[in-house]
Amino acid sequence: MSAVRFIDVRKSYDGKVDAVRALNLDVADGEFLTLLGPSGSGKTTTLTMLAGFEQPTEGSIFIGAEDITRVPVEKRGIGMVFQNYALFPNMTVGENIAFPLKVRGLARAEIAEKVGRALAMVRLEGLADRRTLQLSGGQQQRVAVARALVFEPRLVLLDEPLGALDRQLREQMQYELKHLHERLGVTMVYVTHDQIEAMTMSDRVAVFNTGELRQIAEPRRLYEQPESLFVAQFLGESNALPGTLGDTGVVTLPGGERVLATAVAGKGAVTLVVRPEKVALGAAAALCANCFPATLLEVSFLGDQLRLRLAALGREDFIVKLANAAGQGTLEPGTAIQVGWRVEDCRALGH
Amino acid sequence: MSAVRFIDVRKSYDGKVDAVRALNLDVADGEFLTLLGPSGSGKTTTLTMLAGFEQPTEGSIFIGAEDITRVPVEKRGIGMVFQNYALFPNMTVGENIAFPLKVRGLARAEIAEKVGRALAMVRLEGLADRRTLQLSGGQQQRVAVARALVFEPRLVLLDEPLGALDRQLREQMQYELKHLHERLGVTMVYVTHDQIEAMTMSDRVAVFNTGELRQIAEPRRLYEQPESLFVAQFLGESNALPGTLGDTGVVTLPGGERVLATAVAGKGAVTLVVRPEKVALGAAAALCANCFPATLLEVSFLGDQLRLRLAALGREDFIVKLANAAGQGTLEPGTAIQVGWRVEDCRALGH
Amino acid sequence: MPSATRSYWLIVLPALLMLVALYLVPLANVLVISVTDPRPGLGNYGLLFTSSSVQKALLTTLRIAAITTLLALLLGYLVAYAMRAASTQKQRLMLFCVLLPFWISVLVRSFAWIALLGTQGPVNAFLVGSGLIAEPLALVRNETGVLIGMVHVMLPYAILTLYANMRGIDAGLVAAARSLGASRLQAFRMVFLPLTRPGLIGAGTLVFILSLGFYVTPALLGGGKVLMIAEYVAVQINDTLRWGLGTMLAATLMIAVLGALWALSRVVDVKRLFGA
Amino acid sequence: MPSATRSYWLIVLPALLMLVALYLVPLANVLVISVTDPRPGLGNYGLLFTSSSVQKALLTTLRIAAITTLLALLLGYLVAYAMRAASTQKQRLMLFCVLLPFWISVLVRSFAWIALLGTQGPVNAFLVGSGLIAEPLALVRNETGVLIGMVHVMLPYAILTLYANMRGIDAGLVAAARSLGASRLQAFRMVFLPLTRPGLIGAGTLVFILSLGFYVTPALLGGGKVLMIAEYVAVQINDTLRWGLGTMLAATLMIAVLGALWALSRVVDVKRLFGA
Repeated sequence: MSAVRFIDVRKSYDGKVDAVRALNLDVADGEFLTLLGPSGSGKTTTLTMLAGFEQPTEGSIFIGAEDITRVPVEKRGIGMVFQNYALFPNMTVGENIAFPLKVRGLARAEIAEKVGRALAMVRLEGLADRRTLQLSGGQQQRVAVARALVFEPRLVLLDEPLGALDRQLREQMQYELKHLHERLGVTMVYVTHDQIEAMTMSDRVAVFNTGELRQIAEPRRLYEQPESLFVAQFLGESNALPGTLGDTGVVTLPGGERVLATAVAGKGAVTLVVRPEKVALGAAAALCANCFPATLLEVSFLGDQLRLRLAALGREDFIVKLANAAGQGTLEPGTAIQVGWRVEDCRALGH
Repeated sequence: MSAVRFIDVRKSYDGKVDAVRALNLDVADGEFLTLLGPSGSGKTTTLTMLAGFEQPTEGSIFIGAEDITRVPVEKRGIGMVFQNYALFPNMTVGENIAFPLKVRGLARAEIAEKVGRALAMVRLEGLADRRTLQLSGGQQQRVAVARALVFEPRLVLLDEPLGALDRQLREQMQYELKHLHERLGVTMVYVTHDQIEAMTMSDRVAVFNTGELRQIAEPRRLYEQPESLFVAQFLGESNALPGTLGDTGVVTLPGGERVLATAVAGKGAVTLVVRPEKVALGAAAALCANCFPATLLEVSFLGDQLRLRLAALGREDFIVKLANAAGQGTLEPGTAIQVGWRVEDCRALGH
Repeated sequence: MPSATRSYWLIVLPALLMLVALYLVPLANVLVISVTDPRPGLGNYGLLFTSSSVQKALLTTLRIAAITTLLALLLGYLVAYAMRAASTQKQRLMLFCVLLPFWISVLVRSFAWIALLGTQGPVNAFLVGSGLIAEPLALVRNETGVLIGMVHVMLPYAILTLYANMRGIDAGLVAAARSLGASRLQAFRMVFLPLTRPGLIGAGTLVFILSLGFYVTPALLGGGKVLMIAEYVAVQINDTLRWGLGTMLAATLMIAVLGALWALSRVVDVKRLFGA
Repeated sequence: MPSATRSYWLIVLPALLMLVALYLVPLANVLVISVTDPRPGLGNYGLLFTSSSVQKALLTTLRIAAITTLLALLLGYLVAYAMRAASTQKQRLMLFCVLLPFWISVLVRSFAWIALLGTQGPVNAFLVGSGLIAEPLALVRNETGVLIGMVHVMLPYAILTLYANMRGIDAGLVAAARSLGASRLQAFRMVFLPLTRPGLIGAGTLVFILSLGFYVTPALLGGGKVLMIAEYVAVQINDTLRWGLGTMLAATLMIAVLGALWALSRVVDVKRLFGA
């Protein structure tokens, strides 16, 4: 049985535009599911309805076997971590974590014990009496997580919890949260607009755009087998080449070049998508099903990667990414070079 | 002759702590130089002194042959682009760009002509009469650039001009600024704390930390041949392994493993630095001068890269990065695998 | 940077001197008179302990200021809370009502209350006409009238102070409390109310201090029967020309005000409270 | 969400009703009296065009309000500009001086000026004693005194409004102007001054409106010789009991104030100006 189920959910704030529509979504028990999308895509509305701050205009939401569509927030038993942590500034760290236990009327001794364990879990032993404002961003984030987990909720929601942290701390917290999830096995629903974060942390990612769920799959599958141009372009960089799909998976580009592709769309106008890191150069390119002449225009050095801009297939913005690996040869702008890619790394997507 | 020269410059705001000290820095004519460092490293103070908003406590600054150490801001003839653009909200786009020409007393017709050309340069033709608040972030940025260039300054300073833009626009503007620099050939000094931005755009990068210039070099050289642990760790990710440097470039790790390294420091305690993308796996590792057994612990999928965490050399945080290139084999956590790297990709840095 | 420093002082110094001359000198002069007129010494201040009419005025002032403060806080909290919950459009209407008094002369508003609450006024006419009461109620020219007028004048200060405080409270905190299992009432009592404490203290001090020194409203709505300190001072100086007694009471008022402010600054961050 | 809507109205509605009852009803009542007493009709408003004493009070009021506004803007701009330039510590001292008047009774401050500027006061004593003048100057109980007192009372409003406006101006803009080749003066004239226009308009309107209706300061420092509208209203209602004339003038004042506010709202974003 799935932990959470959305059935035909629609939400409209003003009765005119749908913030979310025709949403059917299952979250598996113990899963780490990320809702990913640009702002206004409906991902946050979906989380808000699941938390109970908003009610769907139509449809139902189940947690386990229970229809919670009209259950008030405080009766849902869901732990939530907010973007700005929402720690109570009038309470100490310990009092913050004790809050959900106190309102549930637990005995004082039981509260103290559970708070102690929660603090240990997020490695904040000894900080119970600190004021929340004295904590660093990463520590505040940990308190918020401990507070959301301390009452052993059946489900934890996280609303861009790492958005306020700087790059380095953010990457560290990603791994911490992921390991916490693996250890506790609690179902987590995570919202973010950062695609790398989504891919690193999740069991599955649900991509939203303009109120609709566009695709839901494991990160690698989503990245390598996108079913729409939106998903392909929202996750990572791609070379997008418009063309016409004919029979037998051959796409003809405006310049007459013929590309063998994995067809996802029906015949007609399509966009070919090739990931820059999947493109082979030189001799390796000649071994691929698709191989075309190109001219190197510009090399950008990104540290762990090289980003090449080439003139190829009638365009001047064909991008290739190489790892800055050991023994990489020199690349001079102006050089003629072949580019090539496999059929399975090239998808023809409809519009 | 160099375009800008700092000679023995020291700056202290409070007479106690030096914001910048012992700074000697030459900027070549027509160069794109980036000042890179964490906040409080002195990079912004350096730019502020060059612009003329602050005077050095000691030392001199030359532009060309002229000592400008005590020349007031408005007489320096330097174009500057500010982090928040600093567009005058009481003026239109055209009036903003005309401002430096107006205060220089140019004739009306000449002003109109130059403003027109500057607008065309940043591709904002037809927007001269817009109010600046009606512009998007990217457009405001372009107006700020046009205003700083319109009076043909001998030097242009840019203070984190892309900091306020979102990721995608930021990357696009990086290339635009770089191409503008290539076309005009004007000397540019750029401040940022984003290492990728610095490496992508610059002819040379000057890395600052705690008021000192730590290293100045071309991006690739800085990344691959850092002279200090700070520079190695500030630019990109690295595996940092403490050890002891003996004779003939051999470093002994705490577990007794012997690593052949390029020695930058003298004998004694050193830190070995190996970039994650320079590490070879499996059969390729066996061909390297340094080769050690390891166990794969975790694979994170980042889209265009795979980030592996391994147990190796007595640590559990040895990181390897692979391009998610065509035909990448599968990697299962728990697998035993060899890691290896070349002598030239492994530097022993002093403390 | 000697030139920058010089131009800095050229700007700041005259402004500082002017502020001191305009605001500190006249008040210092009041202090001086209070210990020199009619003869040097603390004789005037002795009256605080000996004169029963002075003591009565002091007690009346404290009582009215305290009741006004309580009522203004109670009503102000309700209004500020409602403003926070209201839609932008309703918020604007409420803000307009609250700011209106600042623009319209206190004198005009005092007379408006006299007209409304007088024995011939519409309120009594309605109450008598509807048969609810037989005789018109005495709503002005007594302490009831003063209190109505004072609350009316002070309420905007309480509302604005409390509203500024409440606006600074992240709405997400109450939502977080709810999501953690607290009922509406628990979330208010355990999270929202404690966070408005600085606002309550600030608004209370502000209203109390302003009430202590208020003149027009008590003088007009009290009809000479409810003598508060400010009116007492006016009578001493204008009518009986006892400058020493008048300035002594004025100085006492000032010292009390500064003392209250100092006490407040120990409890909350005054600067943050008023967004300065 | 019917339950959420219901509890929303349970909070907002009483607050809205209370605000209307406290602030709009008394003022509406004043309007009603002005067209019904002593007899229905616009007779009272006719006096605006026929009575020379009413016209004289109106002119005096407009003249004093205008001069006060000009002086307060001039001095206020200087102080606000200096506060912006000052160090945090000096800023705090200046802010203290500026906020002080809000805490201390207007009545006390008016008497403080009378004591300071009177013929026996320290200012005249110093000027005569130092031989600068032979006879004491008449500094109070005339228009000079009223103006000094009014500027003193109004200056904080001007300073705070201008300061709020100036604080919102990015210091980087003046720096940018300098880096683009503008001298100090050019940067001030072409960039800073135009950006303080909303502050000048806002502060000007605020001071002018408040000056129009001010009572205590002109009444005390004018010594009965400088009759402004508010005092004229007080005399009509308190002494001669001509409610119709008094309320007509009060209503005229209110309408003028609302008209000025409406005009202001056409020119600048009032809400933004006061940070509401």
